[in-house]
Amino acid sequence: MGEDVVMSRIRTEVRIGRMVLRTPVTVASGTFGYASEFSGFFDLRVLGAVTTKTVTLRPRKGNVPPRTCETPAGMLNSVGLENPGIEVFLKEKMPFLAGHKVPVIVSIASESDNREFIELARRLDHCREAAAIELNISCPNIRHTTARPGTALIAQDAGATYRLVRAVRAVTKKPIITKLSPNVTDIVSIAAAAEEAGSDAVALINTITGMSIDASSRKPRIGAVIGGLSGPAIRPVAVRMVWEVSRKVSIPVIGMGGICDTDSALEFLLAGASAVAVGTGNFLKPSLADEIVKGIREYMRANRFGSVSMLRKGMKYAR
Amino acid sequence: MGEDVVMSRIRTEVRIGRMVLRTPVTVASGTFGYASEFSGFFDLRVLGAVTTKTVTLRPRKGNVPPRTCETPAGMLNSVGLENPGIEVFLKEKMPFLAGHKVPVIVSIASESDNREFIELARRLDHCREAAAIELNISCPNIRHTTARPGTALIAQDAGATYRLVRAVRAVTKKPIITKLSPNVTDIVSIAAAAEEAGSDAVALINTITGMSIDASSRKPRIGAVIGGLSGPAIRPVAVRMVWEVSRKVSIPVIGMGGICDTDSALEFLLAGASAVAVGTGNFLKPSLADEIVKGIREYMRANRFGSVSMLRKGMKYAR
Amino acid sequence: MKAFEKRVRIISNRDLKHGRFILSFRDKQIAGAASPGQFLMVKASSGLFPLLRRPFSIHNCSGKNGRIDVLYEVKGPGSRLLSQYPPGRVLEVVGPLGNGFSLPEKGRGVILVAGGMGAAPLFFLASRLAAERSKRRVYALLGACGKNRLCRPAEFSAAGCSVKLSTDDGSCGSAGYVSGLLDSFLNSPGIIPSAYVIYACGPRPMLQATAFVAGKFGVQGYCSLEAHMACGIGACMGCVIPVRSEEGREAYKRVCQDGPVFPLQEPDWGKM
Amino acid sequence: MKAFEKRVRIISNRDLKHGRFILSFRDKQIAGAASPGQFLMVKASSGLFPLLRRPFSIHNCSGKNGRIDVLYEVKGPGSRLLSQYPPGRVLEVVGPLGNGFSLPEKGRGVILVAGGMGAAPLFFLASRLAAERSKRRVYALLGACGKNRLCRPAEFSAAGCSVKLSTDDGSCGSAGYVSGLLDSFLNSPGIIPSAYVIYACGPRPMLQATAFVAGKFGVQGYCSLEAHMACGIGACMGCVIPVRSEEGREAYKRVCQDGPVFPLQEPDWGKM
Ligand SMILES: Cc1cc2nc3c(=O)[nH]c(=O)nc-3n(C[C@H](O)[C@H](O)[C@H](O)COP(=O)(O)OP(=O)(O)OC[C@H]3O[C@@H](n4cnc5c(N)ncnc54)[C@H](O)[C@@H]3O)c2cc1C
Ligand SMILES: Cc1cc2nc3c(=O)[nH]c(=O)nc-3n(C[C@H](O)[C@H](O)[C@H](O)COP(=O)(O)OP(=O)(O)OC[C@H]3O[C@@H](n4cnc5c(N)ncnc54)[C@H](O)[C@@H]3O)c2cc1C
Ligand SMILES: Cc1cc2nc3c(=O)[nH]c(=O)nc-3n(C[C@H](O)[C@H](O)[C@H](O)COP(=O)(O)O)c2cc1C
Ligand SMILES: Cc1cc2nc3c(=O)[nH]c(=O)nc-3n(C[C@H](O)[C@H](O)[C@H](O)COP(=O)(O)O)c2cc1C
Ligand code: FES
Ligand code: FES
Repeated sequence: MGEDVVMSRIRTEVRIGRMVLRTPVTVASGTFGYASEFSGFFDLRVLGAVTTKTVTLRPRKGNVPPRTCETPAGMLNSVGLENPGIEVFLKEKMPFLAGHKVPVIVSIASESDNREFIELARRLDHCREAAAIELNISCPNIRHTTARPGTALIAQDAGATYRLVRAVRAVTKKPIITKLSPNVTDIVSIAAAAEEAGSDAVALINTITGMSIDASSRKPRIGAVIGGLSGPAIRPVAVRMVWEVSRKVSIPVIGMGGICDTDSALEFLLAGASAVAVGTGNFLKPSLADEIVKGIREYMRANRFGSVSMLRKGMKYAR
Repeated sequence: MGEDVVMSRIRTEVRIGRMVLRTPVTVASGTFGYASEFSGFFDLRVLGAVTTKTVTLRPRKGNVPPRTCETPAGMLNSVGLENPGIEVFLKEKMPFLAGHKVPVIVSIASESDNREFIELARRLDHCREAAAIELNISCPNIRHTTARPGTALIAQDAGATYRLVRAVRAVTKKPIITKLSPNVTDIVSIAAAAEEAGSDAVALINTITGMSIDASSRKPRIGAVIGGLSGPAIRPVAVRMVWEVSRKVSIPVIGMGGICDTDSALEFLLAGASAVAVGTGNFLKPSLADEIVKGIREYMRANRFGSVSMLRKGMKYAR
Repeated sequence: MKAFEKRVRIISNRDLKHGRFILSFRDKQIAGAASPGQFLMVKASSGLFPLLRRPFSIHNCSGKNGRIDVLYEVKGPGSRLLSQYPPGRVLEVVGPLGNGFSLPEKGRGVILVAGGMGAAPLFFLASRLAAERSKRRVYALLGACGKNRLCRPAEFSAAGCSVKLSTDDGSCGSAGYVSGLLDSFLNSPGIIPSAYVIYACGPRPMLQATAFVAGKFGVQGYCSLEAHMACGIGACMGCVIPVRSEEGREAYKRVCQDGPVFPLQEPDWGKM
Repeated sequence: MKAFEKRVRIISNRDLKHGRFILSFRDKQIAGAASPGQFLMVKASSGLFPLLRRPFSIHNCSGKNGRIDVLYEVKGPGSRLLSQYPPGRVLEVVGPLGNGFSLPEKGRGVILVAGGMGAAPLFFLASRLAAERSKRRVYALLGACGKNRLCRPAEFSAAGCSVKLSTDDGSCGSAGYVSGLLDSFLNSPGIIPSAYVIYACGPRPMLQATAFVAGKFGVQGYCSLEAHMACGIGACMGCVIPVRSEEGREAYKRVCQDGPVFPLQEPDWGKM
C-alpha cells in the first residue's frame, strides 16, 4: 500500500497541445508499422501515443531494395515512405490503431508541394481517431521542391518550414507536431520557425543522411545509394539537438534518436524533452517501449521526481 | 619475381597541390599527437603524410576534464585544441616530425579571427619542414566570431570560408587543405567555396557536435557539455559527404570519419576520396594506419587497380 | 500468427564442421506455434555489436517437447558470436515469424530443392511430412558448390526422403546446379510433373532457375526467400522484393511478413 | 619507455568472487619493460562494442618468465566481456604504458595505501620491493567499503608487507576510511613519518584525503590516478587532470603519459 501511495504521486503524463499522453513514451514514425505488428508483444496502452508510419495522399511504392543495411551501432534505411495512401490508411489501418485508447499521432508527408500537406491535414481534421498530426518535413528519402536551392528538405529551410506549418495551422485545430531534420547547420532556427508558425511541438531527430559501400562488390549497400542513419550511433547528435532546441523554444520537444534502453530514454528527458520516441530500438527488442515506460517510472520513483517536467530541471551542469 | 612486377604496376601515390603522398593514407589531426607517440608502433614512413594536432598562435590550455567519453561505436571529445602554441611546436615538435621523410601537414586554427590564421600561415610558409597547411575551420570545441549569426564555425558559412581561404592563399604557396565540418545543411557549397578561393584540397569530416548524459549522476559525460562525435558511428555520414563533395569539386578530397579497418578506408576511396585519414581508429589500434596501407595495396593488387584514382571509377551503382 | 519474444536457454550448440553449427533450445510456445518455413529473429550480439537481430529459419521443431533446432553457417560477426555461445547461455529470440510453406494436398508428391544452406527450413518440412499419416513420395534434391557444402543428406534420408545430390564442381552427386538436377528429375521416365509440388530454398539465382524449370514443366511450387531484415515483423518495410501481381502489376512485398515463402512464380525474378 | 602492441594468449582468467577476476598472460617484451605503476590498454570488446580499449594496471609481473597478471573488477560492458574470455583466447594489449612509481631510496620505509581496487598496481610494487636485496619496512594499508571488497590482504602479507585493514562499515579492521588509518598510523608511537614514503591508489576522494594526511605529516608520496582514456599513449589529450606547478601555475597533465603516477601534492585536488 505504501508503494501505491508513492506511485500515485508520480505523474507521468505530459501534454502536447490539447493531447494528453499518459506516459512520456511514444514510437518513432516508420519504426512501429501501424501498431498491429507490435500488439502481440506488449499492451499498447502503456504508450503515451502511437505514431504511425508517414502517410501520403496517394499510395507510394517506395524505393528499390535493398532498403536497409547495418552500420556501426546503427542502420541505414531508404524505405522511401512506402505506404498505402491516406484513403486505405483511414479505412484499413486506423480502426485497429484507434482501438487501444491510446492517442494516435498521424505522420503525413507530401510528395510534391504544400498543398498535399494541407489536403492531408484537412482530411485528418475530420477524423476523430487522429489525436495529432505530425508533419514529416524531414524524410531524407524524398526530395521537396518548396525549399530554397541547396536544400532538399523543407526542414532544412526556416522560411519554408514557417510557411508550411502556418498553412497547415490554418486548416486544422488538431495539435501539430513538426518533425525536424538533423541535416542542418542550425536546428534551433528551424524549431523556432515551427514554433512561431503555430506548431504545438517539435519532434527530433529524423535520420541523418548517410551512405555505406561494400568494398568487395564496390556497390552502395542500399539500392537508393543514400539513406537515413538511425540507431544508437546517432544518439549523441540527437541528445545535443534536443538540448539546444529545448533551451530556446517553449513548445514541447519529443526527443528521439538511438533510444535503446531506459538510460538512453532518460538522456533525452534530462536534456529537455517532454517525451521520447522509440525508433530503431523497436527492431532490437519489440517490447522495448514497454520496458522503457516501466524504467522511467522506476527512475522517477527512485529519484523522487513527481512529474516528467521535473527531470529536465534535475539536470546538473556547470555554466 | 612475378609478384614484384605486378607490385611495380601499382601506383599508390597521390598528389595534393605540390605535395606528393607516397600512399593514400594520412592521420586525422588531433588523433596522432605529434607522431612521436606512434613511432614505436610502426614505421611512420609508410604514411603518405603525417597531420599534426591543430596548432594555434598562443599556447592553449584546452577544456575542462573529463574530455572524452564513449558512445555507441564512437566517442565524444572536447579537448578544446590544447596545444603548446606555434613557437614551441616549431621548436620542440617539428624536428621529430620532420625526421621521417614523410610530408608533414600542419593543422592550424585561430582562437579569434582570420588574422591569426594568416599569421600562422606566414610562419609556416617559411618553414621548410611544413609540406602543407590544413585550415581547421571546423573544430566544434572553439567558437568563432567571423561567421554569420546562427553559425559558430567558419566552416558553417560558405562566405566566411571563402574569405578565409582566400586570405591565407595570399600569404602562402604551400598547399592548403581546408578541413570541413559535417554540421552543415549543405557541405557541397562550403567545399565549393574553399575550392574557388584556391584551396588545394578539402579534408572531411571533422567531428559531429554531440552530447551524452549520464542518467545516474544527471551530468553531461564531458565537462564542456557538448563535444565532437567521432569513430565508426559517424562513418556513414562521412562517406555520404565525401561522395557528395567529390562529385562536385575537382580538387582532391581527403576522407575521414570512423575508419577502423581496410574495408572502411576503401569505402572512402570508392566514394571519391583521393586519400584517407585514420582518426579515432589510431586509439583502437596504434598500428592501424600501417595495416590499412598494406590492406589498400593488397586490395588494389587483387582487384587490378593500377592507381588510387582508379578506385573511384571502379564504383558500381545505378543512376 | 502469434509470435513470442522470449529469453530461452541454449541446450546445445554443436559444431558440424565446415563453419556450420546446429543450436537447440526449448520453448513450448514458439514450438507450438511454429510451422515449416517460419523463422526466428535471434539476438546474436554482445550489447550493440552487431546491432540488429539476425533471421534464422527453424530447422526442426518438436511441438511436443518444445525443442527447436537452428542450423546456421558462420558468415559474419553475428553468426560468429552465436557459434561461441555455450550451452546454458540465455538467447533472445522472437518467433515464429513469417508465413510458412502451404502444405501439399493429400497424396501429392513433394520435391524439396535446396541450394547450400537452403536445406535449413526444408528439413523441418521434411520432418512434418514424415510425421503425416498418409504417406507420399518426398524427394530431396540437395545441391551445393562442393561436397563439403552439401547440407545434411543423411538426415533428409532418415526423414524418409529420397535424396539426390548435385555439386557445382562434381565432387559428389551429379555435376552442375541443383536446378539442372531438378530439370533432369522432372524429365525422368515415370515421373509425372504435375503430380508434384516443389519447395525450394537457396540463393536467389538458384531459386530463379528453379522457378524457370518449374514453369517449364508446369509444376506448382514455393520458394523461401532471404532479404536483409531490420525488424523481421513487418514494421520497417525494409525487406521487400519486387513481385508481379496476377494482373501483372508491379509491387513490393515484405519477405518477413508476406513471405518468406512465396509461390515460385510470384517474385519478379528479372528485377531482383 | 618503449610500449608494445601485442596479441597475447590468455593463460588463465580466474574468478576471485565478488565480481573480481585475475587474468594472466605471458609476454617477455612487455614484462621485461614493465615497472610498478604502469598499465596496459586492453581490447575487451567483440568487434565495435565497447569501442575503446580499457586501461588496467599491471598487478604483478615476472620479468623472468614474462608472466603478467591483471586484477580487475567487473564494472561495465568491457570488463564483463573480459571476464568471459577463456584461457587460450587471444587478447590484444598495448603496454607497458605511463610512468610508474619512482622507487624509494635505499632503506626508506614504505607505506602502501590502497582504496578498494587501488590495490591492483600497488601489489606489483610490493613484489618488487620484496625482491630487493636490501630489506626495508613495507606497510600495506588496505581499505574498502566492506569486508568483501578488501583487496588481497593475504597476498600483500605473503609479499612481506605488514598489513593493516580498514573498512568504511567496520566489518573488518578499523572502521572508517583508509586515510584515517594512515593518519593514526603516522601518529602511532615509534613511527617517524619522514622516514617513510607513501604510495597510494584508489578513488579520487580517498587520494585527496591521503594527500592531505601526507601533507599534514610532511611525508613524501605518490599516487596513481585514473581518468577516462581514449588512447592511453598521450596522443588524444583526453585524460588530463588539473595540476599546480611548483610556481603555482595552473596546467593540465595527461594521466596516461605524464602519469598515472603523480607526486601526492601535484594534482590540484580542489579542482578535480
Ligand atoms: C528468412 C531468413 C532465414 C534465414 N535462415 C537461415 C538459416 O537457417 N541458417 C543460416 O545460416 N542463415 C540463415 N539466413 C541468413 C542469415 O540471416 C545470415 O547469414 C546472417 O544474418 C548473417 O549475419 P552475420 O552477422 O553473421 O553476417 P554479416 O556479415 O552481417 O552478413 C553476412 C550476410 O548475411 C546477410 N545479413 C546480415 N544481417 C542480416 C539480416 N538482419 N537479415 C538478413 N540478412 C542479413 C548480409 O546481408 C550478408 O549477405 C536466413 C535469412 C533470412 C532472411
Ligand atoms: C591507469 C588506469 C589503471 C586502471 N587499473 C585498473 C585495474 O587494475 N583494475 C580494474 O579493475 N580497473 C582498473 N582501472 C579502471 C578500469 O579501466 C575501468 O573499470 C574499466 O575501464 C571499466 O570499463 P567497463 O567497460 O567495464 O565499464 P564502463 O561502464 O565503460 O565504465 C565503468 C567505469 O569505468 C570508467 N571507464 C570506462 N572506460 C574507461 C577508459 N577507457 N578509461 C578509463 N576509465 C574508463 C568509466 O568512466 C566508469 O567510471 C584503471 C583505470 C585507469 C585509468
Ligand atoms: C526503417 C525506418 C523507417 C522510417 N520511416 C519514417 C517515416 O516514415 N516518417 C518519419 O517521420 N520518420 C521515419 N523514420 C525516422 C524515425 O522516425 C526516427 O526519426 C529516426 O529513425 C531516429 O530515431 P531512432 O534512431 O530511434 O530510429 C524511419 C526510420 C527507420 C529506421
Ligand atoms: C580526441 C580528438 C581530437 C581531435 N582534435 C582535432 C584537432 O585538433 N584538429 C582537427 O582538425 N580535428 C581534430 N579532431 C577531429 C579528427 O581529426 C577527425 O576529423 C574526426 O575525429 C573524424 O575522424 P575519426 O572518426 O576517424 O576520428 C579530433 C578528434 C578526436 C577524436
Ligand atoms: S524486416 Fe522489417 S518489414 Fe520485413
Ligand atoms: S588517453 Fe589519450 S592522452 Fe591520455
